[in-house]
Amino acid sequence: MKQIRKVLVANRGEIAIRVMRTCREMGIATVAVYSEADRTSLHVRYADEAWYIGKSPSPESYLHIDHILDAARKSGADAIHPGYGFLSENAVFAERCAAEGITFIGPSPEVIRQMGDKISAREAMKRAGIPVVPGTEGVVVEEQEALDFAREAGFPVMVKAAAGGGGKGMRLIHNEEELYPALRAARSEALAAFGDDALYLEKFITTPHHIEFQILADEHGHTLHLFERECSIQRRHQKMIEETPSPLMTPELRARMGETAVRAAQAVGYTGAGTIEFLVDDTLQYYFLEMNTRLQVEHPITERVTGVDLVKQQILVAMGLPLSFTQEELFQRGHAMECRIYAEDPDNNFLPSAGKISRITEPTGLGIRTDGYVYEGYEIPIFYDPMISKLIVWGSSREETISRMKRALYEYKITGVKTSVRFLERIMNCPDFTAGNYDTSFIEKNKACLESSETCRNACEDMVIIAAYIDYREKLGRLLESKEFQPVQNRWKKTTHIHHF
Amino acid sequence: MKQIRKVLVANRGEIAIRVMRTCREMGIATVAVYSEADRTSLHVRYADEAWYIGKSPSPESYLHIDHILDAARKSGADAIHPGYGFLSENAVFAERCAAEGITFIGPSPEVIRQMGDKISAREAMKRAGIPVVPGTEGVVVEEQEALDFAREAGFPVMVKAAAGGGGKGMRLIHNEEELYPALRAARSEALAAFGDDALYLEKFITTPHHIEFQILADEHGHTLHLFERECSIQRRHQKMIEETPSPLMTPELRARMGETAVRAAQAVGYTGAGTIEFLVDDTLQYYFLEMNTRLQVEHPITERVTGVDLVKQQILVAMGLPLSFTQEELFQRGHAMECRIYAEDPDNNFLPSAGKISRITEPTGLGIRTDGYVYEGYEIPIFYDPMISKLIVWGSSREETISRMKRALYEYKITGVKTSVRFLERIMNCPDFTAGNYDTSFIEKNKACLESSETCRNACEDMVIIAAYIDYREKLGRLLESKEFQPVQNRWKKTTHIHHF
Amino acid sequence: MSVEIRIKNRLARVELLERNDNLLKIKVDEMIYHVDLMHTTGGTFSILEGGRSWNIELIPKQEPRKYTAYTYYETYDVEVIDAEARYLLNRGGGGPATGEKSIRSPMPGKVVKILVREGDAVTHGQTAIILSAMKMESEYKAPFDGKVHKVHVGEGDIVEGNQPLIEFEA
Amino acid sequence: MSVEIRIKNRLARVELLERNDNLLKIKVDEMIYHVDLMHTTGGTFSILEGGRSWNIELIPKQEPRKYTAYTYYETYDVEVIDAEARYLLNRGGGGPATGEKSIRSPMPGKVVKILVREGDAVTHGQTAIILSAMKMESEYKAPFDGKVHKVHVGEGDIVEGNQPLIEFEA
Repeated sequence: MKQIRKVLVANRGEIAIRVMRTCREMGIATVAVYSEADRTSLHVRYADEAWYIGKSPSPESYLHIDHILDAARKSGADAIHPGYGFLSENAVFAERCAAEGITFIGPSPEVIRQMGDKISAREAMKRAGIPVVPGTEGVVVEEQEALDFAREAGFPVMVKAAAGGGGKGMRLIHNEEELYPALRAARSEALAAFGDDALYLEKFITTPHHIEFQILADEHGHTLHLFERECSIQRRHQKMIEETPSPLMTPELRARMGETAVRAAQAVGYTGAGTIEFLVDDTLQYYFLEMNTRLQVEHPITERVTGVDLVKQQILVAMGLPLSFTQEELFQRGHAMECRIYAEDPDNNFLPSAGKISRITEPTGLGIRTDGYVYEGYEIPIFYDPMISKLIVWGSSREETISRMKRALYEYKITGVKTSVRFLERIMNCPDFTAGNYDTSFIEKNKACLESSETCRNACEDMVIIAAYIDYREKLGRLLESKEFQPVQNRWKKTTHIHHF
Repeated sequence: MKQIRKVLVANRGEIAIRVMRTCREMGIATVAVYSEADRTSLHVRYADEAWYIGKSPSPESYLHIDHILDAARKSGADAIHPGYGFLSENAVFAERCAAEGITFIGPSPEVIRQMGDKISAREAMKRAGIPVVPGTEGVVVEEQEALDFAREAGFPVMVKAAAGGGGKGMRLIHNEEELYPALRAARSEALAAFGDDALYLEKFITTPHHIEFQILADEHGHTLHLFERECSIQRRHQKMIEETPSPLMTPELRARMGETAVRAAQAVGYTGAGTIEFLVDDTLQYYFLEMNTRLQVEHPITERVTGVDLVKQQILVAMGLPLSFTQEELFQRGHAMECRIYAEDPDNNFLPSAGKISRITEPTGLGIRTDGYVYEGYEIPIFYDPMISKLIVWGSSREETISRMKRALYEYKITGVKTSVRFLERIMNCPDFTAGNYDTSFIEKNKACLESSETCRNACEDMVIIAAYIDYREKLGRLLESKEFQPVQNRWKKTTHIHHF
Repeated sequence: MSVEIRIKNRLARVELLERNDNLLKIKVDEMIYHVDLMHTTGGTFSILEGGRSWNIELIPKQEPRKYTAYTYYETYDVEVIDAEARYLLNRGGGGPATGEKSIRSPMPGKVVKILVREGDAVTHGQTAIILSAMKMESEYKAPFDGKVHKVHVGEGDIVEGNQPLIEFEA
Repeated sequence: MSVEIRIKNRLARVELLERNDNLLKIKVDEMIYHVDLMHTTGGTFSILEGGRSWNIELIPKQEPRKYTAYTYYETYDVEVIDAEARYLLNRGGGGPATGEKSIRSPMPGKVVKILVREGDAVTHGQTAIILSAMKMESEYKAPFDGKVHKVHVGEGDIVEGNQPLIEFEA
């Protein structure tokens, strides 16, 4: 067994804190790394140690392998957890860690490389007999190849970047006229985003469900799955809401897809926590989409229904320990749902909204978990992802979960920047969503239901007017800020005598 | 079915908010009531409506039946949830609600009366064949009766108030010399606390376990239990930590005690949520102690391992609905533990610490729930209970739960008043506690382990000194308070250039 | 002292009629309210009105007398229009009118690309500048047919919210 | 500017040697630290020292120059002793010494019962007053054999923390 005593988390934001929390529970010391913009970020304040790794743009810090390994050396960390994003699926980084004698908490560099290239991943899956979406055989070099494939498979088709992720270099093509311009745009976007302009085409599954299976595998040949996550609610090709169980799922389909996911992971000799993403069409046919060789943003919903701490399992596997439970011992209890809270303006094309957080009230109580990282007074940097928090809710049924999510969103108040909270609330009230009748086109299809609507009566406006009036009057007096409640213009009194009608 | 559309919560603090949260999830409007001291308390701000019910001392507000019913009438509430404490076990209040046509969310006045009088409760249990602690036959009128009983049962014995609760009017008596003074003291305390000086005596079970069973019963003859809670960690006869499953429990004992608890509830025709408290001695003999005819403070740990929202069940039962699950469908998953956060000084005899909350950082993340009510700037009133929050932690095993609780307590920061947080952390590190080897005398027996000890090294002191020094220097400049992090004496700069070594 | 307050498209006249510590009698347009109002100096308000409980957060904007107001349900832009503001409005200054001839950054971000130079002729809707913030790039377009009057920023610059980037002239 | 700071039983001398924005070279007794210090004006400190990350909250007490300091592990009482404080100390004023002749409320509460009257003779340890706060009653006793000099409160009174209740004389 490789003992792990000190973990450097090569990430920032909520996931850095998420990982450090489990480390703390396991008695493992934590090392934060931070860019210039993140000196006062919460992960720096939470960790036992914190080391500076460069300027704010991520290529100079969170993507800079030398700087991170330097911090690992200085701090004496014996393992690195990459989180998600940044270097988490970078095979070179995993190799460099190994060369330094530092345990990389994730699968082998070979597996990362194989599954990171979407084309080689498709090939590996096809060899293992896993169904994949019909697509081009490897990278499209000549534009004519793309046209041939599209004519054969039938429009619409999707062009994707081989090195892709996060919707970059991805274009939906409806007809022949769109094909060549889309290829060129995708190629330049892919080059800019990944430094690699290799593209491939796939048949586009119309209104598919995006369903993924959580995998855990140890170094002793045990591979198991922790059931599915339904991730079809997306905007700009990014997930917004995830839930488990999927409203689409049947016990038979779950068993079949779970078995396929395990086979897929075994086919590449996977170790650690990973995710097999599938597209599922209206006839419940499913196709391998890609494998994420890291922790997913939405991993908490799986943790909630299975009771398994996935970060702890990652660390135990990285220590070389065998999994302590079997497939038969795993089961889902109740229903869990995650809402991603983005700093963005849903009423203005989801434009990111950087700025300073004024006040936060987080929901708590039965069935509520929040994984966030911003605090009052924190200035959200412009350099990184706009996701500031995840709200994870559990209920004994899907219905109870949605009711509880609505309550939690009602309680959730973040002021100072625009957020997706109210938009998420509107989703919870859309009949298609509550009926579990949705696919990846949900947000597009439900524009009317998702429009901002005045839910508060006239009195609400009047009360806001009264508050603004009083604040304006009081500001004329310019008093110091305080969090204590006080009656109007009476602050110099030590004890306030409260009057009642 | 009696539809419930608007619930008045006749309580304050965390439990008022706890109840309102479930009401909100069920689409039920909420009405808060508040005393003078509670105008800006969180339950007032959380509710849809809020009505003033009198001066700060509870007899003039939260215990004042007329004022509360008046608020119910004015607001048009069709049901009242009493929470715990205050009027929750007051049969007259339940009767008055019924007379007004308002649904009292709890058992019938008859059951409250019968179980509220500890002597009649004992009698009812004895009739139903439930084991009770050997004690006097009814109220002790003559002091001689007490002496006779004590001599027969053997010292030590416990004197208790018939109307009792919360440790008031309770005295442990070790020998004959102590008997009469203790009786007199208990009698005057009982009179002051409950307006009733009736006393009875019980044999004192030395180092017992305090284990209780959660009961749910509907109006259609279904009664079931939701397993046990171990509540033996107490200070001043008040619970401090609860957990489920009990480290003492075996599956056989659980089945037997659960069945006894159901029988006890059935014997009195119980409806709603209630708790049967047992004492369990070293030989695993168990005795009925009392029944609480209301929600318990520690109900969340049962919610966490069973997945049942107990407040929701209370409301559904009060609506006249049958329970929607059976005993066979219930099971405990993993382990849950609650730590009560009191505003008090554990290093000074648990003296309450009223005052203003400066800053709060609450733990969040996997397996953490907090039920609290204080906020930054809130002044804790002197009139009510010092409990300000409950920290409920779940883990897949007892060991994982304790590790997670330690992590959560580490993260929990409440400044401005003294709290039990650090003391609870010390309990988590006591070998007797981690081994699950404890009874009601734990705190007494583990004085050495529970003493404040410096865990931080010298550097910690030096860093505090540096912080104080800088704050002192900066205060000479007198700037406005802000939550934004800034470097030293550089606040007028809009964008700070961060330097690094 | 009566002032006007703008909320959405509404202009409401507010007047405090009576005050007794936390108890206010206050007129909003034609409605008279009796409210029990407590607030922190940080802008958190607890208002009780006819039994109804309201929680409101007021976050001041950079411009004086302007707020973003949050209730549990809604977010509002609110502006207090007092004598000074009315004077400025009448003078035609201080308003957002000047913004119409220029592109301003809607939020803090980084200038990725500038597609026009000073003196260039532009057509309405032509992309002039690309900003990036939080992994998302956004294009900003010329507001009318005309000429680029001034470019205030360079590629790679970090910009604040509401900073003028490019000015145009007809 | 060097000052002394009292923490527990220790009196430490602190001196700022160099400062460059958030980077400080600072001497605490004989140790010289290089720290990266950021703080809010509200008293939250983030200090990095040799890679170690420290979070400290400073809550000022009512008395000037005194703080309660919270780290993740510990709570400390801290006092800055500058020229003014040293002058007051030397003069013998301002300190807690006066408290020894009286009973002060340790926290806000309500006076339940007063068991002595002005002029009464009392013995050391005799219960003089009972306060109640948050459902718990506490007894407070005479600090020495002597006489009750002054009773400042009445039964039923609400008292603040650190308020003098009863004064005694030898």
